[in-house]
Amino acid sequence: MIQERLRQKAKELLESKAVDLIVGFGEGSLPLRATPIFIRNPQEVNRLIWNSFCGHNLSTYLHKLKSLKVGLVVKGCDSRSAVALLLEKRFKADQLFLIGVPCQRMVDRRRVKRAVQGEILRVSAQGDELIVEGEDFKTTLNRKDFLYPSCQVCVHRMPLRADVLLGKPVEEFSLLETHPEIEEFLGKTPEERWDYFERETGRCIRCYACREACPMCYCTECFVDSSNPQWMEKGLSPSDLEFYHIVRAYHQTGRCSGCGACERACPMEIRLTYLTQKLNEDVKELFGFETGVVGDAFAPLSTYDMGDKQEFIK
Amino acid sequence: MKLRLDKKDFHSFLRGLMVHYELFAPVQLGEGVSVYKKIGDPSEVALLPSNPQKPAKEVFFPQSETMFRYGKVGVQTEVTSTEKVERKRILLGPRPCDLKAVSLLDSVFAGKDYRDVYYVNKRNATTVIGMACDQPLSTCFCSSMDGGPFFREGSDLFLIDLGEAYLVEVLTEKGKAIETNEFLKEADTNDLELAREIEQKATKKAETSLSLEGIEGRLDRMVESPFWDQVGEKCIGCRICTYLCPTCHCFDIVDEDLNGKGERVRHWDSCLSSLYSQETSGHNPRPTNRERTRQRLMHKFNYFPKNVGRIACVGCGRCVLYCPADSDIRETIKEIQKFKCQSSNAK
Amino acid sequence: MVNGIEIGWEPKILAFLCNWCSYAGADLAGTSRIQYPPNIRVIRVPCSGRINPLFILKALQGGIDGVLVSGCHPGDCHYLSGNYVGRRKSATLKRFLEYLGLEEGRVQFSWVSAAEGGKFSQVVQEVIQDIKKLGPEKRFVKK
Amino acid sequence: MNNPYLSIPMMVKKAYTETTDRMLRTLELIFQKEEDKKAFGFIPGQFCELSLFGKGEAPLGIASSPTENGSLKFTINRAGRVTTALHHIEEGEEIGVRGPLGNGYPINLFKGHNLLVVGGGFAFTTLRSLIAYLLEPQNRSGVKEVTLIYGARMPGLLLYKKELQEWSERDDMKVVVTVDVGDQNWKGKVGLVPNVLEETAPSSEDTYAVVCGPPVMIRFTLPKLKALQFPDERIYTSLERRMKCGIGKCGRCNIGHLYVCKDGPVFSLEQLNKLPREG
Repeated sequence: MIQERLRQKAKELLESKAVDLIVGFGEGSLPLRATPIFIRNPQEVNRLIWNSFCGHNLSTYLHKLKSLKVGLVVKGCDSRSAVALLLEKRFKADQLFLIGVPCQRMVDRRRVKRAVQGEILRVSAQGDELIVEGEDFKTTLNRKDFLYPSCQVCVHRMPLRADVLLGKPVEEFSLLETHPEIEEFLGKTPEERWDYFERETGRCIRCYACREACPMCYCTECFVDSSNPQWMEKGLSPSDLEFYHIVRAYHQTGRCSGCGACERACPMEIRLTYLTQKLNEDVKELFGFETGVVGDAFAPLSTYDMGDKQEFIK
Repeated sequence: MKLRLDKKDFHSFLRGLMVHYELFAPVQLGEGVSVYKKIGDPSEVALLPSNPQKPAKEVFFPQSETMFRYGKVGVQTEVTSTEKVERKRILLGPRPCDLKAVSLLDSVFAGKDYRDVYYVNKRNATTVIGMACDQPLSTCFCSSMDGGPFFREGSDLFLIDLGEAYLVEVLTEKGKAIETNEFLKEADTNDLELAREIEQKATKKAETSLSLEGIEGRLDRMVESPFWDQVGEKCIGCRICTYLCPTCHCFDIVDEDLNGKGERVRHWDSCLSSLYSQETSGHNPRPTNRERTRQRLMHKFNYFPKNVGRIACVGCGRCVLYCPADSDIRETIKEIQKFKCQSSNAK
Repeated sequence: MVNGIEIGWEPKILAFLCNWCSYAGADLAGTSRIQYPPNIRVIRVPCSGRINPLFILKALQGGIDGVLVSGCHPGDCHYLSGNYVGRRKSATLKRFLEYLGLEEGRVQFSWVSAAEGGKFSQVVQEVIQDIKKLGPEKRFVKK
Repeated sequence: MNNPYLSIPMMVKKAYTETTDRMLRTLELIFQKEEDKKAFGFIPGQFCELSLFGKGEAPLGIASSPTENGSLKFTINRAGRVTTALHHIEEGEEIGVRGPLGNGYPINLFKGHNLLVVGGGFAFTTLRSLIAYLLEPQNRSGVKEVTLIYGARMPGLLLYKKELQEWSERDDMKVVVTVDVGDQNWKGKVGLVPNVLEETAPSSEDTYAVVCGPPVMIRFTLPKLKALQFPDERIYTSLERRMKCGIGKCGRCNIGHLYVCKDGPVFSLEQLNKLPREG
């Protein structure tokens, strides 16, 4: 079982002092949740878990652990973020020990919540089934129907780079020709698209959880906080909220692994991955680049090709 | 005084109120996402079984609020304050936890030293129709915070959902202004009996055993504890727990300007933001999550009690529900409470 | 009102011109007395690669109806590769803004060399035409 | 109800650069309305929020003494948006002033005792207010001996040079001015403030010490005061924190249960020792 091997590996790493700490997933205090945990003591490795709710992209913590050797539990998307961060020289490769876990794709707690009436008190996953219980109900749900939007379109479930890989490799999904949500969205008129964007971002409370949850958002001063120059106001006017979300997403161009951490973090349930997925798709189409897939490739916006498309330029 | 309001009359009742009052109530912005907003039509009101994401404090202390407008008149600047509240207001639907939080905010904004006119004016103009919490969640811990799902403090009128109707309890003089409304009938004994049952059931369901005894003193001794490294380590530094907290009240003041004409605005701010306490020189007295998470907890469970004599947490559970790192303040409190034993043993 | 656009309305257009080519091209248009409408406001930048997407968004938010970014032709960049890097940013930004629902044509790009006074005038006229068809920028402007 | 967020209009009567690095500029402001002038009473050590519409507010210690009637003086270090704008404001322009805010120096406590004032850099502003106040003939007898030790990095960075000269010529106070690094024209003392303090060794007997300066100076000065046997409850300092509202609501200057803007900025070392150490 993956969880067992994970604990064993973590113990080995800590005991041999190959790493200073393990950043992994622990049992959350609420059903349908896991929580990031930081383990330094080999005796505590049994707190590590692996299940359908390990959605966090833990590489977002790496910035704060710069002086340490970190053993990081990664899924496919997380490993890509870690590679992208290495590419941006956020830390040295030998500081990082990636414990790769093939990902069965994670369950979206909000989808599950919507499927039942009443508060969910207990959840267990058995194979493809989720058994959900509340005070006066018990239902069985098909796991596949309740995945995160980002997981539904995930093509790299296997960590692309790992120092150790736990569990049997899972089948990789074939590359999707198109992204169904993006297709659908592009079918709308520009006006309808803008209205949707405005409605979604209109709920924003500027908690910046999307930014903080994202491993790639590590600027010491975010454009939104800059006071000189001051790019935007800090209030809730629709234009300012749109401004923030356009630039937050656009700054991920060629850097986003599509993990969906931004969207999961949002307390107002704003759809965000339809923005970054589009950027990922464009970057792939225009420059043949996928974040964190080839470790030593230049980030697409920091380089160029003489033959880049330019039909849009007069 | 206990009255009955049939649900079929609810919209008419609200429409009647809206002749004299501006109405603020929960509005749904998306499936499962709601906030308190000014109501244009009663059909917008969404009294959901659980708390809106953003707390009711927003009605008195908006996330983003213009304090005054300014413009140049010759060499002088003319300033027009927006402190005045033109119409009387009704706040409909806040649960006891949010209202208890408002009473805590009163001690900040309407306290003894400086009175915050923007808050106080709104507060004075508002009649509160509170809502009994008949379906407390497992994340609620109001009963451990000297509150409860049927805690009536802060409500002028108090609604209890009876299924087909609401039982309306008139609790204050301010609330009495509404009791003459044509849609309010006298409640009968069945209504009262039913309400009592609902109250008992909810109160039982909301029972929690989180102990806060002695937390202030314990925290006094924990300021330099490595415990805060542990708390801060998991925090990703977003502002959810502070923005969604019904008692958090930090703010920033900025000017929004266009060609010499503009507004001074205050926005909610958060002690968890790295820039919050950073000085212009670049020096930051709270440089890491350790100091920032400590500030948040100390403020709620130590500093606030020192100043006001009450804990600045009402147990609404929002920070538990919405933390993107799934940090649970109840767990943190338990660990703080355990800390006492360790340190006293050591001594 | 025609097609929802007020009669007599004139678009405000902001042009970011690279110092070495397009700005000189605009200068040449001027000294050669080639005419183009006065809807355009010019900001000189060292290179088209200097354009931060924030510049474009800030302009649109502040009430500009259309933005033109113009730099040296490929191979002509004073800094050798600035316009190539800029080209990638432009391509992704343009696609992204249109995907979000900003009208196609609000943000445009061109290569204009120091010798192309005529082309500069033509590009400006085309951009103005396009923006006139679109009408005032109402989606993103701060009200 | 009085709105504590509104400022009173004042006019810039005089504006001049203080130091050779041009980072410090003094503004002298006069009241525009007679009623504002009457209502504005303050004690040295208090501060105001200076307001420039369109830029925002900046908290600044009052550098003038309450005895200098009718005008207020502020010395501004150019650092951020607002202070930069304050460096560009011209004589005759209007400015908003909100205050006085904070507690100020405990002047009543100082009465009948000796006073040692230790200042460094541009934190000297409110100390100047304090000294100017105490040197007024009607106040001078309130305290016994007054000793001032003041230092800056370079001679050109010393504030209020003319006054320093005047004070040093007085026989009812002792003035020691020092610089970290001198130049060819500098004839005074060269040395860091804490070292000069040690050297000067003022008696702690019946003496209160007021220390204001950059954090690093304070850090090294406090041990020297202790060595001179100043007790914590007789050492006072004025804290710097990021502030916005100035009235203890917005939260950012919170240390422990106190707010620097409302409960401070002046604290005794004894008080500070009881607060969480946030540097």
